[in-house]
Amino acid sequence: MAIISSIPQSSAPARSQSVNARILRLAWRSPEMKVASALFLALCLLTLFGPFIIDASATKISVADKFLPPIFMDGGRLPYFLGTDQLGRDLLLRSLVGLRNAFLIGVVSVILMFALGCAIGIFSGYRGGWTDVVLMRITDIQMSIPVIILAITILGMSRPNPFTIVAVLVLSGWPIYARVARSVTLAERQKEYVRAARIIGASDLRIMIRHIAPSILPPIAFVAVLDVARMMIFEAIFGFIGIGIQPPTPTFGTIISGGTQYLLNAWWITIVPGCLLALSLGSLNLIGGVLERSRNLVLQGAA
Amino acid sequence: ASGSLIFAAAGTVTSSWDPTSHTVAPQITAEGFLFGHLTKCPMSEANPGEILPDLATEWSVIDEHTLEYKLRQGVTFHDGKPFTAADVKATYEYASNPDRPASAWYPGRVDVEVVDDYTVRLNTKQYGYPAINFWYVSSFLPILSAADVANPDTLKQKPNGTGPFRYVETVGDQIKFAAFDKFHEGKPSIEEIVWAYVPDANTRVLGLLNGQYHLTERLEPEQYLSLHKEAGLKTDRSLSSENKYLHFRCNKPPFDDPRIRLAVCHAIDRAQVLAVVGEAGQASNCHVSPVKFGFTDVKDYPEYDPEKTQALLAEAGFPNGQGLPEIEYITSVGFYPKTREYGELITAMLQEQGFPIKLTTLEPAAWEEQLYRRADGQGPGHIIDVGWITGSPEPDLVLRPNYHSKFALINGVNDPEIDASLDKEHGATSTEERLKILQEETLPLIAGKAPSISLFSSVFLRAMSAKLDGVTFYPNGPIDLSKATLS
Amino acid sequence: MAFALEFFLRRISQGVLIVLAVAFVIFALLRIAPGDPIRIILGPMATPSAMEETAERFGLRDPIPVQFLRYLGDIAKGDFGNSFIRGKQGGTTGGSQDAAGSPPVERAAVIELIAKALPYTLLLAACGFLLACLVSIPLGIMAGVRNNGWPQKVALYLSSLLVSLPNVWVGIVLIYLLSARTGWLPAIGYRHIGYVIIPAIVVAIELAPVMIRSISVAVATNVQDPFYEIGQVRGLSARAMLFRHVLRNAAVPLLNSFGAQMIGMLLGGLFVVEYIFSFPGIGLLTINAVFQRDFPVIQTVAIFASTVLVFINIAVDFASTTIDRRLKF
Amino acid sequence: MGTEPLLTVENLSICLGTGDGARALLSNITFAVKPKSVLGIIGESGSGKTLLSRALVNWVRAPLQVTAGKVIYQGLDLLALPETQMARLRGREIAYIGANPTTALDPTVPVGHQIEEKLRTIEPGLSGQEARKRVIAMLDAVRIPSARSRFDEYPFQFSGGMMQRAMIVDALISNPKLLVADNITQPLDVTVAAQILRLLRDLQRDFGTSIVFVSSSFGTIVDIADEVVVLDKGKIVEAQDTGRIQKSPDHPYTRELLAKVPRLWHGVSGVPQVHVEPVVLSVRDVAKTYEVKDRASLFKKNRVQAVRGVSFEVRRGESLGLIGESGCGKSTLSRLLSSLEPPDRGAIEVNGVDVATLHGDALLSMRRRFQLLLQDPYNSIPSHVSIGTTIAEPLRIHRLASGNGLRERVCAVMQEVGLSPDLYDALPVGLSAGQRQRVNIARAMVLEPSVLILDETLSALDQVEQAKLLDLFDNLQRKHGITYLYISHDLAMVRRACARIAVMYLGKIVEIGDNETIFDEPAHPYTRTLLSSVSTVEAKPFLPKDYLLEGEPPDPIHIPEGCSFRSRCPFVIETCRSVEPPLSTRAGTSAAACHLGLERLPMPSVMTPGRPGSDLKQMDSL
Ligand SMILES: Nc1ncnc2c1ncn2[C@@H]1O[C@H](COP(=O)(O)OP(=O)(O)OP(=O)(O)O)[C@@H](O)[C@H]1O
Ligand SMILES: Nc1ncnc2c1ncn2[C@@H]1O[C@H](COP(=O)(O)OP(=O)(O)OP(=O)(O)O)[C@@H](O)[C@H]1O
Ligand SMILES: [Mg+2]
Ligand SMILES: [Mg+2]
Repeated sequence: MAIISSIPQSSAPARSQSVNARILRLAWRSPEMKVASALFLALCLLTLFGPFIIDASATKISVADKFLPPIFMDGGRLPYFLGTDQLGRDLLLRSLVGLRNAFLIGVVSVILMFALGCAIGIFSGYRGGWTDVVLMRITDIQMSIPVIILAITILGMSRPNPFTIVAVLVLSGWPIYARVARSVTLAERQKEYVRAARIIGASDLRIMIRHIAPSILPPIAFVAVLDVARMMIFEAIFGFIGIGIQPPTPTFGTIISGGTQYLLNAWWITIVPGCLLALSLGSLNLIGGVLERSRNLVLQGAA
Repeated sequence: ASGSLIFAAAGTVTSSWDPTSHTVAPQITAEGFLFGHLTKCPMSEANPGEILPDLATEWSVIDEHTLEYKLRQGVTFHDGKPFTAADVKATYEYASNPDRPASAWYPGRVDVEVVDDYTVRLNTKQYGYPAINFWYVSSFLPILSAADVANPDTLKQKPNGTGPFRYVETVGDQIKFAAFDKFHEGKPSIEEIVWAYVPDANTRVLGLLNGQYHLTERLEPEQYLSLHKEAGLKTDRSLSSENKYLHFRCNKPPFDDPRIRLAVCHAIDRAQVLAVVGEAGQASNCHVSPVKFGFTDVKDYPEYDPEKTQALLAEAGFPNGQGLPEIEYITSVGFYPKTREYGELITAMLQEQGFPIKLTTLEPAAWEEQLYRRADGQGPGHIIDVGWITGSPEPDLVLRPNYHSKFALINGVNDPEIDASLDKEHGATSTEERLKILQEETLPLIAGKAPSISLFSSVFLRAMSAKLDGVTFYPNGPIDLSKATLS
Repeated sequence: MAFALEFFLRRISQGVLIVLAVAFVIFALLRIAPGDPIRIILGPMATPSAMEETAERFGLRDPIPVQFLRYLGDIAKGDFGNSFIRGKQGGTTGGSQDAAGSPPVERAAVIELIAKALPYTLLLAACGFLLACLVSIPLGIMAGVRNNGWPQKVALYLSSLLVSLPNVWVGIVLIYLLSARTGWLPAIGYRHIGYVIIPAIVVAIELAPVMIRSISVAVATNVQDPFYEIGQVRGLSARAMLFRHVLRNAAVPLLNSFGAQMIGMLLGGLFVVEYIFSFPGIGLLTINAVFQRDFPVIQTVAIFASTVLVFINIAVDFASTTIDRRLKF
Repeated sequence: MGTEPLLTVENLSICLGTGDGARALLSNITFAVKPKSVLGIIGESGSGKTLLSRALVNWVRAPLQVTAGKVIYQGLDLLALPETQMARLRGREIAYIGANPTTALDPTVPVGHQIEEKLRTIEPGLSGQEARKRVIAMLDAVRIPSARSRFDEYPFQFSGGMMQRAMIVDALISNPKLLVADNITQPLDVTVAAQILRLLRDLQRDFGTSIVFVSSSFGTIVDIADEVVVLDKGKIVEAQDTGRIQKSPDHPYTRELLAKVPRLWHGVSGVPQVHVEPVVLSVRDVAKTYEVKDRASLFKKNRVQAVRGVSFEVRRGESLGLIGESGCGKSTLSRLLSSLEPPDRGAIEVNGVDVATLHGDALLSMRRRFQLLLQDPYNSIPSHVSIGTTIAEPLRIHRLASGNGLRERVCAVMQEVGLSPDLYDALPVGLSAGQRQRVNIARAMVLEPSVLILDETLSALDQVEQAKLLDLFDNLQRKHGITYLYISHDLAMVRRACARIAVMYLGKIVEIGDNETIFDEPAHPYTRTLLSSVSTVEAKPFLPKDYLLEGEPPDPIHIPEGCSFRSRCPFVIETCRSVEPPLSTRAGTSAAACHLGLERLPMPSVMTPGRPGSDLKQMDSL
């Protein structure tokens, strides 16, 4: 083969490292990433292994131990590090498990609504024409139905359980993703690289999946991280008005909605899970933020 | 004069001020400010049958079908008209008309004979039941003005009574009442009552704490306890006419077998339930509240006894609960105190005995929809948590709707023995005879067949500003503020 | 002009269809969902026959499409119906068996209920939004202009913190701390403007992180556009470029996210906040109506909300095309 | 000239990054700009011209760093000046115009308003009315048609050439003493570039502005500059009078640069010859119209007639050139040819098969053999995917390779087009235009196509890069027998690479013929106009004074009746207004669409190729 070697190579140093690895490495260099990941990891480990470390009997109802404060306060005692709730169950353990459940609901529903919404948005934006008009008007309709009404209807009809709750959240959440994904797709579809892909024979499906999706989804995904929190909050609100996950399964919503009435005599029932939630979501979000910044830097070639 | 009192109420009134148009507890409380009754019935635990004078000064039994009341003189309605026998006649005949929605409260139709302006006789002869049935009811039937009764529209729009306060206006969720100058016991010291409807218990408490409200009701027990300690506030705790029950759906398996029902009853440690319910409950071993006529501490009321549970389960063919279908326990949140908490507790206790049980907590509207049996006689779920409150010491208002197979609104029980016993006490002609039948036959029978279990009697918890003195609370809700002061 | 006319003609006609569809969906959902309003209207003791009779009188036993058409007919006449539950004088709970017997005029007209509640909601929304703007606009802009440095860090930390505070929880904690424990601020219900402060803070906490993010992203994108630096080389100050041009360009994505996301969040947030704070706005009205299965109120609020949403989206799109003439709709 | 220099640059050095990793991009630059003169800076792509011109207005941002040197303007060192003082000079005394006018202004504000805004910032006392008047007058002066209404139009409504003129207005409105113009004609059509150059010359004369004119084209530089500075890899290798540098360049690099300037007429050797192979691609009467919303009226759509009936044939192993001004429909045609869009009418046959009838696998295999290189190297490769993956994708789609074999083939192609295989995992972000274009080429070549359409593939590159790639294409053609369709407005490139050339104007082919005919005796006035506008270092047979067009081509919405070129044709006759001339065959395979015969057009001025000395152009030719 004819080798034309006289061409000067660009300033971009050739690194044999995948893009994602580079983003991760860059992100890892920032201190807040380390702190946030450590925190998040610790919380994850705690929720996973907490039940084995902490005496399991603490999860049992023991009415005699109700409203014990955290151990650093007067009257607190082991094994209840962060005190007990209104039925004498260990609050730390319940909060951890509750957090995990709420978190699972949040993450699963955000992933699903993200996938559904973005798929519809990309398809709609890419196809254009009538497909677009119809899909977008459906989106508008769905978006105009208040979540609470939807929730009461669906959860009322089919007893609240994790699946129906996720279903409600996904149903109410996908339209925003669809709209955003569609508008970015519209812009992206105009770009030459989409044409280039068609020239080399890529099918529409391939273009949507391999080209448009990877270039538009990451920024939307970072917004989705914010939404995990909102979904957990919705779950809490459902719990608050009694259409959430059923007790005794602890979730963030059931714990704090059960706890608010004890704010005066046992504030920790409300505060402890709230703080744990804030910690985990805050660190997750921080991770998302740093990753986003790193991605931008890498893609802009600044790093 | 001590200004305006803001009452953070847990409920509010209906769209009609006609007392015969509804059976709503909060509205009865509101009517307590506005209307007088012939007599007062404090429904104390010590003396549930006690009756005191109000608009009537004396009352007596003339014969089996006739009661006579002597009326107080010099009483005026809020619109300035004097109170006379004609008003009593109009009120009683109107309210007892079975067309009126609230006529369920009243034993049946009645004729009122006006003897003179200040003497009336209630006569039930024509309708074939003893007049004694009005004995307690007279303490709860608000006395309306004859002119209003003649014109139902005014009745709905502007309540006009002889009570200590008169109605001023309704603004959104707030109702205003003002002290009535010509109240027959003297003008109340509190100039104005603002009835603020605040549905959330926590909100009510926080509002009380920051001084926005002076009085609030339906506290959660912990709120009650911590407010109890709070300087500047004081609390009130009084036994209500309400009991809390778990009803079993008796017309579908597994609870069509009384042994399984009893097995559940024996598996529940009511002492623990009470520990959770705390101040909001009082132990009682009877299907009616201690402030009701006929209450007794029923012998052999099913107690916590896991061994019996196991024995009954084994006897019924489900040793250790094996083979039982999944049992759904339906309860509400945000309506009664602690339902979710003790629901969890009871679920755990039953699981411990091997019952395959699952808890469903519903918001009140959904719960209420699931509560009653359907037209086909069956209802959803298997165990239903519900309370039953009535504004009278009359026990039949609890027993017949719940346990007589003609109604059996929730549990759907169809037991000829219970029916026979209920009919027997209903037909008793003297108070003593009735009391005996109730206490020795009917109530023990119900406890033994356990179409439902009465968990405990509710206690109403209230808190108020320490500046508020002289309030009297009635067991079914009404509040007497006529002698109260707010300094 | 022609463009605007055509734009509005097309979008408003589409909007009407959307609102109709939403109305139908809500209408049908409510009638499918469990929780019979008749039970609540008549109270627990009502007999089945009385319930049937009332239901028929309310038209609740007709096929749903028939009910819906009748409802539309009424709306066309400007009649949004009367609440099932709330009396004209303001009562709220059900249980009055008379409600069935009394003519509907005695029950509050839904439109009046909404008219009464709306100013409160608008006040709360405006205060919350303003408060969120106060924090997020300066911070978002600063974080967007400089790619690195403290404003960006502050923005990241602050939004990470705020987004992880559930509004239910924050509401309760703030009431407890700022009102119940210290008595600094009033919190429950509404009597004067002071009652708006805490709920508005809660609303703002929910909105701020999303706003900070959208603003900083939008500003950052446009600051990277060559015209920003070239403008400075052309002799305009950085400040002038930022305020006259970058923000103008950033307004387009911001308006879009405002239309799609913020309004939805604001609506959702208001519902919950009003409920926690007993704030007498549309949200509280709606949640109570949901609890009481007060169909006419729920339907009207839903129609109202979707109309507002549709109009805001039309306005947003129109504003976007006016700002950026390259956009097509 | 003995006057004080207006601006002097002393020992300027600029590095990328700091510390040990720093890379010197400019070193020891020293030169002076005399008042009222034009200094040309020439260098290949990447030699640091933009960097230098930015340094002149103190616009050097991290990660770039001025490590040494001064830029002295009227005694002030601009590089050391506090931002506030610098801001007072920018736009007022020193103006800057960049290479890409389309992104220079806020896209959401009308062009005129932005110029007015600048004017009023500089002269705060000016009333809005007054400022507006001045801007419009100035827009008129640079011959923007109907300046008054254009004042309120948005940047996207301006063509590239008009935008560049607007930027010139923007720069000159404040009567600056110094104008730095960085490669301002590069993205423009030859016709427009020629207009702009003439305009700049006039303005310089009228206002007495000094100009630093940066370009990578020697032809352009000699057209305008009084003195020339030659930049190579960040160093000045030579600084001379324009005349002298043409005749006797000192430095070998300058000589090489001059030698590489493509010739159109003089010293042209081995023009590609027409083939007699079978026809591979046959296009018959293809047309495409787009509908766009008319904002000004209700429900009305404007019909943009991008391509209006085009026919031609390409034979195997042949190269056909398609030239024409921006907007004449070249890219649209290329999209039709590669079945990205269906034509409204007409047929496109590849090897005798109508592509419109192809579906599924047949279409896929057609795609494999028929490749199109898109115009814009920046946007046509995805930015978030590594280069190797991008190039490998066609292999994956067509299932031609996988696993290790795939990587090997990709690396081989990368080497073949001159990309280091080290770049396999790199993102395209750091790549130069040339490298991006190579990625693009590699992606097409990896499929080993038999027909390749190159849409302005080489226009974004400097001549050295271009030459390298053309060599590459030649090699490939020889080796694989590929058929090329070069779409371009670059005449030199077409001259060198194409056997036959078609000239397009407003969606139609107005002239088609073999290479020599088109360049030496074109029959259409438009072809001659194109040839007259080109910037070269040689003397041209067609003089701008005979042909130079004014204004913009009519927009494809309102195409004039009769001959579509008549609105700009200097030789228009009565018939042209009503009768559209058909494409009529002249000699051999050549054809032109003009009512005028060759005899009614001016004679070419220089017709003797290769005579030494005469190929140097006269300075006053403009
Ligand atoms: N911001 C930057 N970051 C990294 N490298 C840069 C940057 N700006 C310029 N360079 C490098 O500096 C060198 C000179 O670039 P410059 O843009 O001045 O070239 P040029 O002569 O203007 O080229 P062209 O003719 O293509 O415009 C190039 O190698 C380029 O890669
Ligand atoms: N999708 C489209 N919708 C509407 N108009 C279009 C579209 N594509 C191209 N046009 C118009 O068609 C005409 C021809 O465009 P085209 O891109 O083919 O020109 P070109 O010769 O390639 O120009 P350049 O040299 O600038 O690339 C232009 O006026 C353009 O605005
Ligand atoms: Mg450059
Ligand atoms: Mg093109």
